[in-house]
Amino acid sequence: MHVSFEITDEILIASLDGELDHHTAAQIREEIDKKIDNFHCKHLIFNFKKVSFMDSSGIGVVMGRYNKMKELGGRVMVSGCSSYIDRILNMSGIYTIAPKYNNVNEALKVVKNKVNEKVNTEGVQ
Amino acid sequence: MHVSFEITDEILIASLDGELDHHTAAQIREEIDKKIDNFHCKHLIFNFKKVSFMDSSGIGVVMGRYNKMKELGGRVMVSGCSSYIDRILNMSGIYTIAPKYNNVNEALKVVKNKVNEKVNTEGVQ
Amino acid sequence: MLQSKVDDKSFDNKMKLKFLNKSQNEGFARISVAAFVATLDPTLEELTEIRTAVSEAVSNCIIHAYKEDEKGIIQVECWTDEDRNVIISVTDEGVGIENIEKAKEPLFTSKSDEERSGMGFTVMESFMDRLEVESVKGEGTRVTMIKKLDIVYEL
Amino acid sequence: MLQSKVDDKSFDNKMKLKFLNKSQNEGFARISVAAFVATLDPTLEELTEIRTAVSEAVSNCIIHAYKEDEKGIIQVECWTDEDRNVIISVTDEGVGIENIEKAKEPLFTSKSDEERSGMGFTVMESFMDRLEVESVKGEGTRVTMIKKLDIVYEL
Ligand SMILES: Nc1ncnc2c1ncn2[C@@H]1O[C@H](COP(=O)(O)OP(=O)(O)O)[C@@H](O)[C@H]1O
Ligand SMILES: Nc1ncnc2c1ncn2[C@@H]1O[C@H](COP(=O)(O)OP(=O)(O)O)[C@@H](O)[C@H]1O
Repeated sequence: MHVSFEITDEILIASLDGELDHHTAAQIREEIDKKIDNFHCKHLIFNFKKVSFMDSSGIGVVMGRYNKMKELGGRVMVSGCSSYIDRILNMSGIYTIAPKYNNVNEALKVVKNKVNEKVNTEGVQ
Repeated sequence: MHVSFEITDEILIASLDGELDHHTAAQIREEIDKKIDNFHCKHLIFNFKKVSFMDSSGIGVVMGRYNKMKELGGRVMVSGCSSYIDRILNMSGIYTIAPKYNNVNEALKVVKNKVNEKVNTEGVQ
Repeated sequence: MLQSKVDDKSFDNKMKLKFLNKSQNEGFARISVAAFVATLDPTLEELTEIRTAVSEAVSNCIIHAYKEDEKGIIQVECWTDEDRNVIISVTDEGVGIENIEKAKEPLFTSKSDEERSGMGFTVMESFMDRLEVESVKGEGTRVTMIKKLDIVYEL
Repeated sequence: MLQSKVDDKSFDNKMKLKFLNKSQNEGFARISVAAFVATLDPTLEELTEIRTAVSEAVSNCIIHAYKEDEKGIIQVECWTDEDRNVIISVTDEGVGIENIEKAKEPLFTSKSDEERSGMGFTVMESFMDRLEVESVKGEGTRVTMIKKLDIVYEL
């Protein structure tokens, strides 16, 4: 399992590649958390497009990042899920806290809108 | 394992695809022999280009076909070997009876030349 | 080790796998089972479901049964028959499960601090046709999963 | 069954595989071993060599040891250590080999009618670093193969 990162406007995009199980989850978790801390990211978008295998460890990874981002006042979003990965994530009800988008760009658009909304609201007050 | 066939001027081209071991060799052998008999082929060119795995059962398949074609007065040629398949075939010395060519076309050119030579010689006598 | 209740004789093909309780063996275990089941020509979807269910059962041995102690031994057995039934049994000699009904509930986990979701048994149940869990406290656990593969029509 | 002389304790990881003597299991056996060895990050060439050697040893059990009797059991064991040594043992309880030296000669086969080339042992010897054959007539055969993987330099 390999993760590559992209950062834009405090938003971290983590693209996973390979097999995500209990063994690889530990390493993935650590790499993502380090990036969040080092670059002071506020929001996280998972890109599952290149994940060839995933078991329920994947749910734990998303859940754990949700808890972390909530503390930082940010959001977690999920994108690029195959129907198979979707089945596993959906089972757990995780989408109610980390919503799903078709691809990274859709997720990015939504989170940027929310950020702007917040800025506007704060500006009005 | 899957074999596809092409026939041109009594020459049978057998293109193997997949994993060639003791289990799949039995089926491959039968399919090739049936084609040789049904279409009265005289020469046989093996194309190993799409063989993803091969053990010494592959040597047996080539050797067996050599014995069959010899009885019919024909030749067996081998083509499209990766360096790994080449290593195994070469170990057995099979190339002294079933020579190796880079690809099907090279083998085809050689066998057609020999056929023509023979026709010419026979014509002269 | 808990004894299997499956009768070998009524099955067509059988394999048994034992390996050390190391998390790097998770991938190896599910690939092995998938390669064994592949001889029945399953669909890609069926194979993925089986791989995932095996991964859940094996990681439960590593995380829960042996608490990451790498000396433990995990046993995976697999039977197939002519009617395309696949039976998979994953057995450990670890701590055992006190309350099996509770353990099987969605979202129940005894290790939420380690980011376990409590969805392992739910995934196994939803990807396989049947799931049976036997466990003796202090002796170990055996998870048996059954799936009937779809019939393949020859062209 | 012939007892293994490898001491489990001096190894880092270990697996054992048992399966019925069916030729459709040849692919499964070599995939399993390759998946186990893959945890050491071998080169693609090393992995292919190991897969091929395992395929030779397993098909010898099926063809020669059990003469295609599908009730026989084949056992494959694999050990790896931190120095990247891989040991693979393939054991049967079949007819045994009368003359091991002769059996190992290139081109020697007792089954030329079945298109065996007699190159199985030669392939195992050339693809692995070491090959040991133990056999007791009427009791079975154990083939042990050792290969040291190249060192991988981290980037
Ligand atoms: N092999 C096992 N040995 C001991 N306890 C187990 C075993 N498998 C599961 N359990 C228990 O059942 C609970 C639920 O398991 P599961 O649904 O797979 O979720 P998770 O692995 O995410 O905790 C575990 O948290 C654990 O307490
Ligand atoms: N596991 C075994 N049990 C009994 N005899 C064996 C076994 N393995 C090999 N042999 C004997 O050794 C001979 C040479 O084996 P090998 O080099 O693999 O060539 P091949 O399989 O093509 O015959 C076989 O023909 C057989 O007589």
